[in-house]
Amino acid sequence: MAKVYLPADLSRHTGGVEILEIDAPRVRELQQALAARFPALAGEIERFAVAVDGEIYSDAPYHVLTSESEVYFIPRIAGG
Amino acid sequence: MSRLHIETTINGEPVEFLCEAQDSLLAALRDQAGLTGTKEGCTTGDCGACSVLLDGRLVPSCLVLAAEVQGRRVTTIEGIATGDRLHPLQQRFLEHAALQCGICTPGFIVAAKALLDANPHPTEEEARYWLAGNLCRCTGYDKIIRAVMAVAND
Amino acid sequence: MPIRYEAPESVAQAIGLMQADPSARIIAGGTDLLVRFRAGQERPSAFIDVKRIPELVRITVDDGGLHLGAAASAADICEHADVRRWWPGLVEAVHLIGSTQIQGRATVGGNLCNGSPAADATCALIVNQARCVIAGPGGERTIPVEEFCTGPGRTALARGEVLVEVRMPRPAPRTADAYLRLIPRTEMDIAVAGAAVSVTLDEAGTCTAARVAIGAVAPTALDVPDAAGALVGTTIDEAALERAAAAARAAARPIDDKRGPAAYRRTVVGVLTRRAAHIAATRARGL
Amino acid sequence: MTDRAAPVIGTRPVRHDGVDKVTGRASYGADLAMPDMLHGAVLRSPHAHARILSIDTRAAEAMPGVKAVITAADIPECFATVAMGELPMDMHDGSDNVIARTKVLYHGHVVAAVAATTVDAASEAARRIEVVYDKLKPVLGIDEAIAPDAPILHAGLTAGDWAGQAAGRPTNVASRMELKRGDLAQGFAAADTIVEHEFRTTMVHQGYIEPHACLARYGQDGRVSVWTSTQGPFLVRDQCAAILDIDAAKIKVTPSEIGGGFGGKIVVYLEPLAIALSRKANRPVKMVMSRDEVFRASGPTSGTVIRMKMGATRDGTLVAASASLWYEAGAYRGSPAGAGAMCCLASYKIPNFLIEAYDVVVNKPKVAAYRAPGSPMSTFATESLVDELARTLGMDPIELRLKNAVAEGDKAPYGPAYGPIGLQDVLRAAQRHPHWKAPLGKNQGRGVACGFWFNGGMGSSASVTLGADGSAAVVTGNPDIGGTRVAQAMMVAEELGIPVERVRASVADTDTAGYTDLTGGSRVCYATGMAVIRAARDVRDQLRGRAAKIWDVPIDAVGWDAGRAVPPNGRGDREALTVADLAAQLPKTGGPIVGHAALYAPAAGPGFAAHICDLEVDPETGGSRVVRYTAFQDVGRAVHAGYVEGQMQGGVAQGVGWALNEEYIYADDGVMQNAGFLDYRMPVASDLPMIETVMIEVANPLHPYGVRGVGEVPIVPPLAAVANAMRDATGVRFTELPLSPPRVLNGLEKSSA
Repeated sequence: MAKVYLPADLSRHTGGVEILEIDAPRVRELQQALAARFPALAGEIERFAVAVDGEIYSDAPYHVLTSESEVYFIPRIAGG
Repeated sequence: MSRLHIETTINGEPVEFLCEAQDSLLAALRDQAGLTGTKEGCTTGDCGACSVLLDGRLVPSCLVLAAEVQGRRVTTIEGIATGDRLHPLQQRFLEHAALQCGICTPGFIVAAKALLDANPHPTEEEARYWLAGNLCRCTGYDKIIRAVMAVAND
Repeated sequence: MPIRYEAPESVAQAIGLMQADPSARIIAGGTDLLVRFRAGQERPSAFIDVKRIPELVRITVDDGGLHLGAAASAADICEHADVRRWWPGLVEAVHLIGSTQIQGRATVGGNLCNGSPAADATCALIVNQARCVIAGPGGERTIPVEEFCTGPGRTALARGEVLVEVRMPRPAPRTADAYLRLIPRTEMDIAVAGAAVSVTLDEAGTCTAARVAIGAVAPTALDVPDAAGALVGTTIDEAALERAAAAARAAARPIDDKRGPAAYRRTVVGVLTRRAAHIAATRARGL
Repeated sequence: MTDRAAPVIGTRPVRHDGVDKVTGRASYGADLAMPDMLHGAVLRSPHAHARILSIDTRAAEAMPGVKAVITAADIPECFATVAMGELPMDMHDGSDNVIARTKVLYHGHVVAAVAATTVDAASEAARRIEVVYDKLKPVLGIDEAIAPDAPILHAGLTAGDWAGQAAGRPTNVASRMELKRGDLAQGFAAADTIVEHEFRTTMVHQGYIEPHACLARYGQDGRVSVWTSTQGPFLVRDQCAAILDIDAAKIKVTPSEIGGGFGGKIVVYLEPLAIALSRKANRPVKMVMSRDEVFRASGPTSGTVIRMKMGATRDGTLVAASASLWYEAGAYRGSPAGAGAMCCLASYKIPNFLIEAYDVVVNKPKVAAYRAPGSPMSTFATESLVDELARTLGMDPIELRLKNAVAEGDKAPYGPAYGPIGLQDVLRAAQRHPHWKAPLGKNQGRGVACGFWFNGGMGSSASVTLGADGSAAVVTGNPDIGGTRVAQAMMVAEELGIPVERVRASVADTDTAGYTDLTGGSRVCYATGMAVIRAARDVRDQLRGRAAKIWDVPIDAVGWDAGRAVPPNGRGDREALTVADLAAQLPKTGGPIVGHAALYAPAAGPGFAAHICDLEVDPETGGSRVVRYTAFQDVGRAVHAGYVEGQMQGGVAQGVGWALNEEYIYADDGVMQNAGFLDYRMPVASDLPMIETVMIEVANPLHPYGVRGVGEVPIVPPLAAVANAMRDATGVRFTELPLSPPRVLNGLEKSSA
């Protein structure tokens, strides 16, 4: 089960749930599972970048997760 | 519309060009003489990117009328090296990594040459004040000043 | 109509050109005129380049004092050994006009004709009793420099007139000048406030004559006799310096703009007056 | 010359593009010209906020020499989005920013554009375009923008459900984001000392010396060529395609040399206009901005209002922080407030915090990225408060920072745990440095501050071609702003074991280079560098294959050592083959060798810095100057040390300018008062001392050499380092930038009154 951390701007849609465990093979399935459980997240969660075990990707739906993975959804940023 | 016919000397070569009364020397160098090494950063004399020597005197070419150079001598960045031998300032700028984007570099080298022509051994403070009219936004000036001082101390 | 470029070789020719075309503008260094032109603020019918007129680019120092051609470049002035020797404050002021590049172009005549209240040279000229030599269709006339600028961008020049040179008498013995200005950076800025001071000391070190002028704090550079009066008769001690500073602050009529708030300018012009007077006095004591 | 080079990484070779740049031969945006070229000019709004009622272009079109005039009516309304770095950009706004459709939203907003045979004719024609406006009251700052009766910039922008905003009501607050951890009330309750201030910074500009410039040709076959000075040629292509509704495959963008960007040359301004004009005039069109236009109408960074509160226990442990960040986005939503929120506490372990960040539209130019976008302002607040805490608690400010500094395994405020990072090493280096203990003169003060930036990753491609003479050529799609070509050449030299002088590095157009994200986000040396290394290793593996063929052994039996293919053990009859040996035999062994790599690099390897600044203040005038400055930074691994130092020094200079004198000054009517280098006061050579750099190398495990981004971090600490030095010198805490002489004198007078 990957451990998932939601930032405040997403936990507003989960009734305050910030940390949860989800069994998903890849980031996409994890996003789908989250949206299934919290319908208000659909369409929102894709706007966030994802950090898997400390590595940040702006968009990585097919990134493979393990049972040890820590997944953070974080706002996207632009560099100069 | 009759244009002005100007005969001048640029980097030791006789050059003729046509211009309007209001054209700047900068525009004439870039658009008429094909010498685009002299850069335009502001056209108000505040950045130094368009520095050239006019009869050996450092001037901002954006604030010189092209018509004014009739019969005079203009030196641009393209005239600083001797043949394929770089001027010591050019060499030191390369060695000291004194350029990043490089847009201010021609102006700095022309201005620094004028400095060393007038004062071969400036102090760091003299070099900084002399070059205060040349803006650089990339380097924080440190390596530029070091490059100039290296030539001064050679 | 295309803009014309003319390069007269005599004062008479220049006067003729200016008289014939009131929309023509004289270009000396061009460091103000061309900036305004490129910004669309000025659209002359012709540029009259006066730098090929010998009298206008000449700098001579003789027993009568300094003859400074109106179109001599700041760089030429600052390199002139006699000018440096006799008028260090003027050289300081002229040296502050813009960058090294601008120095190669800018002129004292242009600095005056531009009519900027913040012009660095003007204050130094005032305290050195400079006079402007103006040639025009009716002949030549001479006016004190403090009468030359009549308001921001305005001068005493009439149609067809050309500023030919600025004359300054040799300083009396034990006389020295100084100019200071405040700018946010160390270079490149226009003065937020400026002050020039000239003092004459007797052998005992008492000030017998003084002149104080302040810039960028009124529509024109101001001659401040009250500040000068505060120095005369003193040894230019701390109390005298404070009184001069107070007089300068009192005379200032600054405005708020992007370069500084009025209250700030008033405060600082006092500081600059005190410091410039101190430097001038120190210089005079060393003569 | 030997074919075997010494290790290259960490040395300081002369850059390959250097001679062209010191001799004036390098070609920048405005240096390009084509036969038959027209010149473009734009008409800009004289109002900061107005509805466009009508535009009459007939007088302009009738002028001799005028070949095309366009308005927004010539460009389809755009509803696309384009991935801009990591942020998807709303191209409806992007298109409207390029040329206003119904409303002008800032002074200088483009309303129409002209192409003519000369610059003067184009400018004059633009002046003759008649526009009727319905003037509206401009909104020029955060306070005005969020006032209940504020004029609204965008009717379609409605409030979310956050506190203080009636949901669904038109608003100028475009978004709110929140970051939190722990229990704030509990955290502050545990604090022995709490400090709190409101901080303000003004809009500032990147100040690149080269104005925006481009040349576009719309071919009769519908193919478009654009030559432009940009940080991201692929992004120019994609933005132009979206704005003009042209197939991106038909647009080729060739980047010129670029005269500075710092984030400001990512968004397009002129390119779509030049293409549209070229299409209409059927001739190439060149457009160059004036400096005035650059200031008024490109993309500076946000002015901000930041309220922040921090609490610490008596021993200096930070226990709680709260902040509300308000960032000006300019005319369209999209300020870096979110990044500001994520960065401001990134240096410290704080168990309880709440950060809110608001994005606010105002009638000023739309902000663009500027070096570590969003971080300098919020970090100014944090590092000022940390300084206050150190003073209140009587602690050494570096000691207090060290006590709370994050290390590997600590969680970033935005979530994930940090990998190996160098903040503590950086602080220890600062503490040990002679600068920290050096005596100060009269009226001098010393300040220290830390700074953080994420550093970007994203997509990069590279190809490396081996020459028959054993030289190599590397091609990428990243414009070289500060020496990235020499760094890439060094990587190839290192991998192939050939001298760096034998490697040529170039930047190619969008049809030639593999897709590569922008030059920005401190990503080129890291992400594109990784692609270059992989491409070089691809070449190396192919060379091993050729050696295997020559020796008639399996490829796995061929080793590689120091630039040579090494024969299998026990085959002493075979001599190792150098790159040159193998290159000479290319035609016989299978033909040319080209190595390729394309990858997506994750963002990681955050950068940390600590800066020490000594400031001398004139207490009578409020004037000040930096008299000594030392920058310490974890640079991962410096590829070309000279250019890494240069990034650090340049960032310091920009940050010092931001702290001391740079600011957008607006009149009440929304017209910028200082749109030029005379009155927008960037530091000049005589304003600064030498800037000492101390590079600390904590390897980034995601990069083969340990490289991490270095370009953005150094602009983060200076704002607070300078303000803290001012506090030390004067006893006054300044919370508003810039620390211009009038503001400082005013502060000194108030404190002594």
